[in-house]
Amino acid sequence: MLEFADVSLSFGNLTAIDGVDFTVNEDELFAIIGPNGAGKTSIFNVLSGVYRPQKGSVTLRGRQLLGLRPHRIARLGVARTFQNVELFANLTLVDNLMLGRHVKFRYGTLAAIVWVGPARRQEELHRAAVEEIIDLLELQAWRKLPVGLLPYGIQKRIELGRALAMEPEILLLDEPVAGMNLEETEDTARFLLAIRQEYRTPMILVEHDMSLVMDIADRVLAIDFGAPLALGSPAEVQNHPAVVEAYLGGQATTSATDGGGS
Amino acid sequence: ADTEVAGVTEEPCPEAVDQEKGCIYLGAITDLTGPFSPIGAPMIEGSQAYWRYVNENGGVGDYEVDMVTHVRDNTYNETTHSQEYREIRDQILMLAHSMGTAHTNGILDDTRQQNIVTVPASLGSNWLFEEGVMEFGTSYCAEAMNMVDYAVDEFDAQSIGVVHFPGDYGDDAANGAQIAAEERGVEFFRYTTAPGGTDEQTAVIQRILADRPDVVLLSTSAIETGAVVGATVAQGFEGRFIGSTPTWSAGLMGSQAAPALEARYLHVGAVAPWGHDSEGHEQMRQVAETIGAEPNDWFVLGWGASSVIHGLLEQAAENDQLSRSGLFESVDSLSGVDTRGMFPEGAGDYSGELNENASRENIVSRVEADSPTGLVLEEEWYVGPTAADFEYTEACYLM
Amino acid sequence: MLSVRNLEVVYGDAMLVIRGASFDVPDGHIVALLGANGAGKSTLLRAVSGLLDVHNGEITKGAVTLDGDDLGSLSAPAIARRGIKHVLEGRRIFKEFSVEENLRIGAHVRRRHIREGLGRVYDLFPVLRERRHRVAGYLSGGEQQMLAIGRALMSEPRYLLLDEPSLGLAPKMVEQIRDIIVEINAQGTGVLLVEQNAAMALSIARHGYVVETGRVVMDRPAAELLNDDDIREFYLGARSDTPGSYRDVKQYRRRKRWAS
Amino acid sequence: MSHLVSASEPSDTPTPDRGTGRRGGFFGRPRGRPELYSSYRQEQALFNTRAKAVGAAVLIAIAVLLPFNVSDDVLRILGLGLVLAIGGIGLNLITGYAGQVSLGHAFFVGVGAYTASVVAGDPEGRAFGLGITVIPVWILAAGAMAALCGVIVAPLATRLRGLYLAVVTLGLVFLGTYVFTEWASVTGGPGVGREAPRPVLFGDDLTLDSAFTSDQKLYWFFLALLLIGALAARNIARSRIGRAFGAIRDRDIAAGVMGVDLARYKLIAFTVSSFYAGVCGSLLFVANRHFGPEQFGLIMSIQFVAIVFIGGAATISGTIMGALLIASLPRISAEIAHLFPFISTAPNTSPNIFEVEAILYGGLIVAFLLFEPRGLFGVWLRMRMYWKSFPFTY
Amino acid sequence: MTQFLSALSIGLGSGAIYALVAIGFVMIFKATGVISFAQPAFLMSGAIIVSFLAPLMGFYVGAVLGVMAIGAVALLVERVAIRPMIGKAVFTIAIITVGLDIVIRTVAGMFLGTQPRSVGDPWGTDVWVISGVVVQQRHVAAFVTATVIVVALLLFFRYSAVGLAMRAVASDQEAAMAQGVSASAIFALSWAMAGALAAVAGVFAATGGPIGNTLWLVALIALPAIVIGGFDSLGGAIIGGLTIGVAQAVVSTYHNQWFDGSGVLPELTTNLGPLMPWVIMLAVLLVRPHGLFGTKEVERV
Ligand SMILES: Nc1ncnc2c1ncn2[C@@H]1O[C@H](COP(=O)(O)OP(=O)(O)OP(=O)(O)O)[C@@H](O)[C@H]1O
Ligand SMILES: Nc1ncnc2c1ncn2[C@@H]1O[C@H](COP(=O)(O)OP(=O)(O)OP(=O)(O)O)[C@@H](O)[C@H]1O
Ligand SMILES: CC(C)C[C@H](N)C(=O)O
Ligand SMILES: [Mg+2]
Ligand SMILES: [Mg+2]
Repeated sequence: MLEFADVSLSFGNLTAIDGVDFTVNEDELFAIIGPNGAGKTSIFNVLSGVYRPQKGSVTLRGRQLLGLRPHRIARLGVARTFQNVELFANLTLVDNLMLGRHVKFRYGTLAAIVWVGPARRQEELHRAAVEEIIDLLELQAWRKLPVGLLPYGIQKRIELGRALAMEPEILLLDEPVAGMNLEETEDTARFLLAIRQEYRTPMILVEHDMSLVMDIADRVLAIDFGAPLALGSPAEVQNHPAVVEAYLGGQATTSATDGGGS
Repeated sequence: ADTEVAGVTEEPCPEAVDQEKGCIYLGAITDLTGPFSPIGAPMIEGSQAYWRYVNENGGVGDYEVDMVTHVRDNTYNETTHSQEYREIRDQILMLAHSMGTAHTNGILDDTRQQNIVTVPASLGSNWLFEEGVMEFGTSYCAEAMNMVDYAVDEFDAQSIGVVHFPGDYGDDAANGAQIAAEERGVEFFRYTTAPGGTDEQTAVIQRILADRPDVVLLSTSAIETGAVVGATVAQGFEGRFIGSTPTWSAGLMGSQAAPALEARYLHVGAVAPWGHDSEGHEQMRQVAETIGAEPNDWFVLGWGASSVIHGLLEQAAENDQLSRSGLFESVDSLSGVDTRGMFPEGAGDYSGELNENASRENIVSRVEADSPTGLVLEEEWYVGPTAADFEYTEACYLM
Repeated sequence: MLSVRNLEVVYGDAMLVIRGASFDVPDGHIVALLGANGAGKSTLLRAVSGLLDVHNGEITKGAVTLDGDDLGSLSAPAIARRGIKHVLEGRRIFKEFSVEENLRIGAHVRRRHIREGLGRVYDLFPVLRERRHRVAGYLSGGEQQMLAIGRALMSEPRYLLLDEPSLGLAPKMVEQIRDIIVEINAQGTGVLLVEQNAAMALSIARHGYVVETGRVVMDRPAAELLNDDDIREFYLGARSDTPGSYRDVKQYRRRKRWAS
Repeated sequence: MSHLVSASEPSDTPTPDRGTGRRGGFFGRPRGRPELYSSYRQEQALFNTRAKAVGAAVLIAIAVLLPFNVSDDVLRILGLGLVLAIGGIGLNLITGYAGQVSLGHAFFVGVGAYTASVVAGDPEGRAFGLGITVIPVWILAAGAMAALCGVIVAPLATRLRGLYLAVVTLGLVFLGTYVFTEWASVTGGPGVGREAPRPVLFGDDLTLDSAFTSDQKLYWFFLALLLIGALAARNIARSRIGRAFGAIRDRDIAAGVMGVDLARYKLIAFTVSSFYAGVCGSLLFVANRHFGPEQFGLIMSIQFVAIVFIGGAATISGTIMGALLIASLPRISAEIAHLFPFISTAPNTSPNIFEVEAILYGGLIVAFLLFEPRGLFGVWLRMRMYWKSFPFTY
Repeated sequence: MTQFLSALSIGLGSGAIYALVAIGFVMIFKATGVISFAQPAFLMSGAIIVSFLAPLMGFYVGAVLGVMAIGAVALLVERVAIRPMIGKAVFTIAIITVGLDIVIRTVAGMFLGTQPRSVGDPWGTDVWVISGVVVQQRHVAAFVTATVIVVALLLFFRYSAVGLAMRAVASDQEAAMAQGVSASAIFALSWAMAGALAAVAGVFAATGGPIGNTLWLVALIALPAIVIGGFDSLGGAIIGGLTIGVAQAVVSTYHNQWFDGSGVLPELTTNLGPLMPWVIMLAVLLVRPHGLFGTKEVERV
């Protein structure tokens, strides 16, 4: 459904993405791994329109995404979370999630001013939709709090909720469990599985926690210096010598068994 | 009087001399911190000195006069002026000092509606046409005509430029000058400029240096006088300057422009300078000395203006008309006040036809370092041919 | 020795988040602080490094001492000059600076040795040498983390307070960081390590403390903690026996708490 | 730009967990738990607790009845405050909510003021006037013209961020002042100015005393318009528009990725904010009676920014408090100055009352923000916090 | 041509004054991320204090002492009103500086009195005429002084760690403090230097005439200068200052010739010169949204 074809992106003399190719299938959970600075986040930034690559093509169900501005891409159903939490710190949890539904609203400024009528109807409708996500992600306790002051783990979860609120065609997750303890990692894994089950949304997962990646991904793409190293099933990629060399290091053999919330 | 009269109380004034007397409150809105603060502050001081003197000598009828409580700063800003006016309007019998032509114009609708007699601290020619307004002195318009005539007759000027502020004050003078220049057949240049020091006057300075008129008239404030005269002379301009009433301040003597001013500048004003020899001046200097006031020509104007107002209050007190409407009616019947030589003969006459009453005389002074305020009298009550024959039909700045 | 005694910390005059915590970091030791999100680990580090007031926080009771001298009254820069360097949570590199400028400012309290310092840091993190003239804010997450640690090392601190240094790092990089911490420590720097990656932290620490809702609820040598059943279950992952297990994690696992 | 906002719009204490965590279980409202919402409509209502609704009703009632208990000079100050509040709300929408600090507000206020005075102005007067005195016409024209200017300016402004935007909008003020100065046929020109439009409502000139004094009538007039303006602003704030503003302010890149069209919403912010400024300008003209063209300058812009930050960024109620405070500061400082007998009332001896007044004015702004950087809204939050937790300190 | 060169010399002279103020703004901005609206007050105070000192001890000694005194005042002000705000929202601090400006300017104004005062400079309105080109001595003095100060400052920033530390504090106060940078010392230093620079500018702005009570407006003209140069660039401030100085002088000089309504150009009675800084600023920003040399804000996700 998503085709990322031969994309290259550079900043000055630094090549962040160097001819990366992959496709994501319906229902698939596709993972991208690679050392720090390999270009994973840059791929997400290309997908969501924040970066414009010099070369290549990105299509979602046949529609070209390159060249569109971020909000247009969002409207086409690409949702994402960010590596460093990028929530709207002064908005409440509910408002953050409501903003996730921004593209689903259909009323304009004048209607907003008048409020009664379309504005109120839609607000109520979407508020109910947001409540579903709050329930799914077990965020009830913080509904009306500005999210800036909430614990990190909760913020990450809210970000997931905000992306989910868009009812996306595809969900991009940038290190969703970084900085989480074991318990929170497990929770997040559970949420991801639940989302797969309930919404069947295809996902791209970028994550350094190998136990999670190897556990839940369908296919894994490993990259280094912006270029593909290996693509295949988790087991294949995990044992690929180049991947071990560049990325996994001594952990290659232990990570799957040892777990640990790295 | 048992009916409450706005601005008049049976209570004594806050700083009353005689606790038995009631109090008349006069309002003043002036420039205390803006470009004309060198004029506003001493003018108020002069007025206050005058009323203190009056109070110490028995006051006005059963009252003493307070022009302290309701003094406000307009920073030479029209909006502030109108705001301040509404702050004090309920507490005053009349507005004894309202600085600025446009500023006062902006509140006239309201003052008239409230029957508040207004004394502009401004010499716009428009006051001649306004009801309920008690102007004093020769208008900027006639003053400028006198300046032109003086320049032509005394200095044989072939070309004349006028540096003026935009707006009613500057236009009044500039239009007057232009009328006279046409009358006298001399070349004429207009230079509009905004308030500010030397750097803001660059445009005007450069223009004067390019046009080189024989005489430059100034209708600005003292700051611009210093800047324009200083800079043009320093850069080789050889003409003379004649400044209108608000262009002088004794402080200019301390500036770098002082030598140029002493050599080239004449001041044309409505009232004779501090050191002038008149009965009124004499008395003023005495009082000033007892209260330790510094010599200042604007103190003179404040004092003199108050003496005209005094005449109005006296007349009203005699006719039992000490109320807003009473004063309002009596302004137009006031037919002259004795200012003991401070203003020309006929000052304070608002009764007859305006062209008859309009004062057209000016004091011409020159700069002299050792006079107390820097100015000494050059010629008293000068009236040039243009001003003498001029028929006012509307405010000059509208022409 | 760096020690914290019966510390209480209040944020914004209203929130008591540290409730009588005590711990010690002897010279040259690595000490780990473990605890759930929001337990107060970062707050403890701030209390040590003097950065509480930036967050509207205040020590209301207890003391932080360095060799017996009270640090509570010192400003953060003064504490940094005493050789305590805090690597803040969330990297906090100077975004507009180049990589090298970031490192230079790290040596602010010890400017004479900038050149050697740079060399040392670049040797530890070669990728930083490659990126030395790049704008730091555009580095990838992991690169920024390296930069933050490198910046702290520039002044050769006596104590290093590390707040989640492995966050966002690739597995191989985590190992490297671990080795680097060991190496720095071997050169005599005491380390107070806050980590979610408990396995990594306990594998190198000599002593560990577990913090919960502002209290120290466990205080044992690291080796003992590694073998504690509760620690294994809640911090290290007891499911290590059942591979591929995220799918099997129970929906409503009761959260075990030592305190409260 | 998140540093703009340190307090957010009335966020209540955490909504009590509904316990079950099940979806949709919102049946009738259990008794004795006043903060439990039984419907989203109720939760999203402006005054979503009884306390808020009652509080607002009481406040409005007091505001309406005030003219019967307060002297005209105080009313005049309050009336000015109400007018400034309208402009302040406009600035807060763009600056507090959308995070785009504008020092150009005075320009839009000026555009509104002159539009109103042209539309309603005396055709016979010195400056150009159309003589259409019907109030809604000139007020709406003022707002619309200012909004149009906002639309024109927005494309440039949206390219800039932070202080660059602030100084550029300041440049707008200087350009505006030049145009106002030159365009004497509309503005009266420098040193002249022009008269305010006459607010004639149902044949009654509000600037003239009749059954009620002019100050009373104007106060009510301003109050009514402020209430409408505040209500509309609150509606914007709680709608998708307001959320998009907040998102742009807090994290603009993320907002774009979430589907917010940055350019479009900044344009909306500029337009709406300028509309408020324009309306404020037309009323400010009425309140002041007279304006010179140099009036719509830096100082006025800063005054509005001060209103926003003293009131508290991103709060409507705070803005109103801020505007009332700024409007009354001159009076407050004058009153304080009069308390000290050693302060001279003569203008030419220092320290005199005018100087002390100015010093107090500046000093109060400084002291106030030092004491509570979140502004009046922060003071209010503190008070509420104190009462809620009373008698426990933590 | 001589008229143009004369205009140029005026422009460079007044541009040097703008540059001095602009550097002060930049200094505070670099360290705190705030535009200090108190700069106009320091500028005004500098001129006024020197007008008192110069008659007692001569212009040069008086000017140096006066400038130092204003630096000290700025230091005090920073200590009382700015330091407690470290870490608070920058626009809140900016509004505090507005309040400070009102207070300081009023207090300074008390000493201005109602009589025009002069800083007693030795140049006055004297000019040199070099083959028809009029060069005001005070402009030369301002330009030379500004050059000396700027060179000294650039050397200072180059050879001390202060420049980097300042930027660090502005970029992230907490992180800077964690590196051992004393944010309060940096704040104090930047305010003292900025205050002193404003005072120098004030003294030169007041040469050649009485101190007008609108003198402080000169400081505002430095705002477009720093936008043109970029908020955090010292070099930019200087270039910006000189650019607007020259543009303003040239347009002022020719305004009456260009805009007298006789030719294609309309009749504009108000001098367009003072508007030039803002016009140029807008033009520059259209092309470069961070000014000529300003640091681009770094944002990435
Ligand atoms: N806007 C930018 N300007 C300049 N360089 C950039 C920019 N964005 C990314 N880079 C560079 O591109 C490279 C790839 O960065 P990216 O963030 O994609 O890495 P990553 O794979 O996500 O790493 P990590 O796992 O550490 O998050 C890095 O070297 C980074 O410095
Ligand atoms: N500036 C602040 N103001 C108020 N409360 C705060 C502030 N900073 C932190 N807190 C609260 O103090 C508690 C402890 O926070 P702290 O950041 O120290 O936890 P932590 O153990 O480091 O968590 P994490 O693993 O998420 O980093 C939390 O409940 C947090 O919400
Ligand atoms: C007396 C003067 C200060 C008045 C002023 N020039 C005006 O008429 O506006
Ligand atoms: Mg990344
Ligand atoms: Mg933490």
